[in-house]
Amino acid sequence: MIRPMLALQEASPIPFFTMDGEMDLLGGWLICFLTLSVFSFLYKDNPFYKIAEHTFVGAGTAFFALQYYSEGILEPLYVHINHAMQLPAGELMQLGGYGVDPTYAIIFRSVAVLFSIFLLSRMVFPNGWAPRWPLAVMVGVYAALKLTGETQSKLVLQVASAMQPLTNPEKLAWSDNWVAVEETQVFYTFANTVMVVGLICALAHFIFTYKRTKILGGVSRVGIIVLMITFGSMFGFTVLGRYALLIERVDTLGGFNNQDYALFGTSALSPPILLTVLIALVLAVSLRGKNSTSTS
Amino acid sequence: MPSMALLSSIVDSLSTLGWSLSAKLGTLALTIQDAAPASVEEGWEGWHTIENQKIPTLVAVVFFGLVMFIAQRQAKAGKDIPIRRIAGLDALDEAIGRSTEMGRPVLYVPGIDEIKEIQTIYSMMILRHVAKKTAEFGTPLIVPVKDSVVMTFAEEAVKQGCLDAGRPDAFIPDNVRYLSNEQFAYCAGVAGIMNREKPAANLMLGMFFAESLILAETGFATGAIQVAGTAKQHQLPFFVAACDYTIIGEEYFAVTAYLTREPGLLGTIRGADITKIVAIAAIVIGVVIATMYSAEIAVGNTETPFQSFLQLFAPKSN
Amino acid sequence: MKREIPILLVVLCGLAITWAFFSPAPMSRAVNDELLAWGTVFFSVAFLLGISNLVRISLKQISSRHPDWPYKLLLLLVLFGYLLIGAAEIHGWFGIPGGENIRRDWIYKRIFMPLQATMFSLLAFYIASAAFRAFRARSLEATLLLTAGALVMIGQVPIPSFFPFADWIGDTSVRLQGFLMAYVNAAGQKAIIMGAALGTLATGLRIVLGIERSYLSE
Amino acid sequence: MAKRTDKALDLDRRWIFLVIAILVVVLYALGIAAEMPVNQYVQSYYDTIEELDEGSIVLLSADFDPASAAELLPMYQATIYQLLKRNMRVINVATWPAAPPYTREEFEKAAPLYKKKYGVDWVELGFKPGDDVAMGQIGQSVTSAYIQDDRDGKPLADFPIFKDVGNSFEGISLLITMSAGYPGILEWIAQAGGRYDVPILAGTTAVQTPDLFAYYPTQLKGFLGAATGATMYLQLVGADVPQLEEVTITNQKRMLIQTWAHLLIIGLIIYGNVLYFVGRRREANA
Repeated sequence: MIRPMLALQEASPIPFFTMDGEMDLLGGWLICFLTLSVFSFLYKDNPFYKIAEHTFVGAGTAFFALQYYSEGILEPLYVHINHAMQLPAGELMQLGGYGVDPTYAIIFRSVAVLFSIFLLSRMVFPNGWAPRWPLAVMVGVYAALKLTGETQSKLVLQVASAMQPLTNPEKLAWSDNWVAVEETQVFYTFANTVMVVGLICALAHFIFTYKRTKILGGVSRVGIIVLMITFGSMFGFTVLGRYALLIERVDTLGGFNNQDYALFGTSALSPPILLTVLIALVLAVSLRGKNSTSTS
Repeated sequence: MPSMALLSSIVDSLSTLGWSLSAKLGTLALTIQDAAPASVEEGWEGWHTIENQKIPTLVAVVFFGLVMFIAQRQAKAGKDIPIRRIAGLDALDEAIGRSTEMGRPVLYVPGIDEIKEIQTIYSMMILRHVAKKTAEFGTPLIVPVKDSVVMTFAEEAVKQGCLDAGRPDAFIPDNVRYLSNEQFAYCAGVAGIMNREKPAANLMLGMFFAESLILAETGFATGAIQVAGTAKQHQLPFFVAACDYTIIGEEYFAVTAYLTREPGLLGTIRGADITKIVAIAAIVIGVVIATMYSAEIAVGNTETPFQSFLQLFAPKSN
Repeated sequence: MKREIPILLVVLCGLAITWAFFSPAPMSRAVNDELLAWGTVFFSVAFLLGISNLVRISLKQISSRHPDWPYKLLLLLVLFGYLLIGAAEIHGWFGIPGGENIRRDWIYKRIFMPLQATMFSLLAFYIASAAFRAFRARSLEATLLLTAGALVMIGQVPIPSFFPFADWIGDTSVRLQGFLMAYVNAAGQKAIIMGAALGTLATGLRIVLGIERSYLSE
Repeated sequence: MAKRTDKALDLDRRWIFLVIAILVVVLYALGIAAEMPVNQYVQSYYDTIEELDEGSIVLLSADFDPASAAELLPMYQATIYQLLKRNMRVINVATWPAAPPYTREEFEKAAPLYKKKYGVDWVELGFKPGDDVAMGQIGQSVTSAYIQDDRDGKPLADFPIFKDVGNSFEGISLLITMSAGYPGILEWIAQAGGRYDVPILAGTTAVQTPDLFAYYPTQLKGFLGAATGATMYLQLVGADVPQLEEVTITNQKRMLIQTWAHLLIIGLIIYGNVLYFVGRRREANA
């Protein structure tokens, strides 16, 4: 793949390789190749897909590792402790907007370093006691964080926001004007009643420890209906986003479908077209004769 | 309207009563702080006070805690707490049984979130029960995980489940597999396991994101019985569409109670039920009062009894 | 002791964070901040466990000549190549000015970004096949699922004008879609959100109070 | 729920894949644009920004990555243009590691147009790991959640913009998140909206949009839902920003492809149901 591109480099205004932010030929071909390799999985698992997948795992893991290294280790440990050490005497270290003595700040973070070593000791002693300590700290911190935050925002405030009046005198009286139906009193009352009743029924569906009397059973059935409509509408809404992603990929490929990236300056030999044909041919040849039932 | 005035005074006094009640609850351990927190500068000063906005949350937590303890004590003292049928959970045994008959493994996907998500921690508790059942049946259990911290928890859970079943030898360390921290790379790995090792049952319980549909579709194509459960509302539609059984929303948090019928856990579920009934009652009362004063609310009057009632749940900041 | 100290740590940290949530005392913010920073550190450090696992398994497969071993080799090459370039840029090795990120940026835009976005876009295909398979009017529930899904799908997009009754379909579906999303869907969502919050409250409280210990083995 | 005896299921799903691929590629090649009417959620998003006082400080959180950039980047661009055009000051943060490159790119394009100075009118703080934990820290105090800025690596005290910012969202008039999932808008509502009194706006992906209706308008002042929302918002903002013209038209073109994709899926559902009922009748007759 690289040789033909070297050959066309003289004719093309786009550099073969550059790191100054502009798109280069190598990058263009690479993007098209990786994109099309992933799409080839839709037909069947194949070597192109495996190349893309393993490149992805390698690059993805390294990318996240570097991010966490600089933002989760360098910054809170190295930069933070350094900062605390270099503070002039008498100045306070800011923790959550509150000033504490730098010595304490250093001591606290040192405990975090110690616990990190405990955590890593799992590589050597998989059954040791030490890794449990940092794990326990994580469980305690995150459980408490979720328990308080979610009770506030997803329980108490949701109850409060469910208390909407069922009538609104500001709204219009029932009009024969179909265009403004959402603005009418009747619609407002109807819609909000549906919401409140739907919410209560769906909540009642999640009552577990009381006998299913006829009333509770009926209410719960209405609750299921509300949930099913909810799921249907969410499914429908999601379709939109999934296609936006696909269209964006097609758009990217289309961007490389021009003479600048093409072999010998012929747009019929542009990266997306050439690579599509190439991958399709290789797959057709290599998978012929093999059992070609759908793999997934 | 005299009835309106009567109601308004009742509501007013009720909400004042409720307010002082919650305030009293607060003072059990804390005192309510009236001054703005910004004016407090000393480090520990005000450590025993509470921000106004958070009182309802504290009341909710304390209320739930109390109800839970009472229900747990009653349950332990022998009070029968029934629990409604959850179809997806009855299917768990069936799925594991079918795997055993077919001599194929069970696949357990604990979601893709990290341990900071309570659903993931809860998934580890369910995993322990599943591991116990598979160990009893002698069926292999494959657990692919996305995060290294979750991996350590999953290993402990499976090991403990095998111990619970009295079969410590059933624990195979290689079957708890770390795949990748990258969401879609992990997903591809799980799809690979589904295709290559052909598990007869896929149990997907935990916190899921966009990959839920890929997993469920692949699992469907391999012909496995699929039981999915999550409290993550976005992914429920896809599980409902593509899986045989789906454990929806709060049902997910009732799984261990349902499987073990342990009194302590049943008590917890009863506590949640009572809290829910209180919430429903609060919503109904709120809606009724709001509707009665809707004319005043609409013209921007913020002094109606409705607002005083609303204050119980969403008080203004100090 | 193997179990008691971790439980004690869970309870102590849990109570500290819970207190910090409620208390306006300045110190509570410092405690909160410090514990959260610890969490970030542990989380980042734990990433090493993951990488070591990935490398170990890949090396095992390469040395045992697993059918996919060349791909595993590719994986390791990409992983360590990227890590080396990144570390060199962060710390300024090999004469690279420290703090630069043009090399990482190149790899990011040409390898990581297209792969991630394409993987994600596969869902466009899967969602169609899932809809085709699952949206059957088998029961009342399934019919409602189907109808709501189809309505929202139509209501999201402009209807081409050459369709019969395009304006009417467009207008009606947008309104019905709006009603479904803003009221019925909102009700269902709220119920699931509140239920999940209750479950989180129940489980979280049991963990923080040290009642729930089954996630730690004996 | 799907029954395996269903005859229509025998259809190899790769035929569906092929039809979708052809449809999208052909329509893309044709390239026709379609205009969208604006809905209340988008209007309210736009108005909330318009109604702010000039010089207000806005916390703009980029919580997305390349996988969702297709949906979120156009909204992000338009939001930046609207904010700078209205002379807001912007503090940029990110809770997704892959987001900061977008922030830099967009501000370097937009800031010179409105003669905005780095450190005075906008500042880049970069990625903060820890998901909702990080949001909690940012909410408690931006100035201690970050020690230095992301672009120059200088301490925050060096930047004039932070003179007007305190703890607990003091001085910040608005929080905007471009949210692709977890952590995102729901976590911001919990960590910031639930704790401090700051209005929140969001641009979200289609997956996330349905659960935002439950938070509107109390906990969330307005939102841009997926590609549709982005197109509507672009029509509002892009009207007098020539730099956005191209992206607006691109989005309108995409909406047309979207339309046909939706119609295709609905067609598939109808086809599947016809097969299902025909099969059932046949079974009943047999």
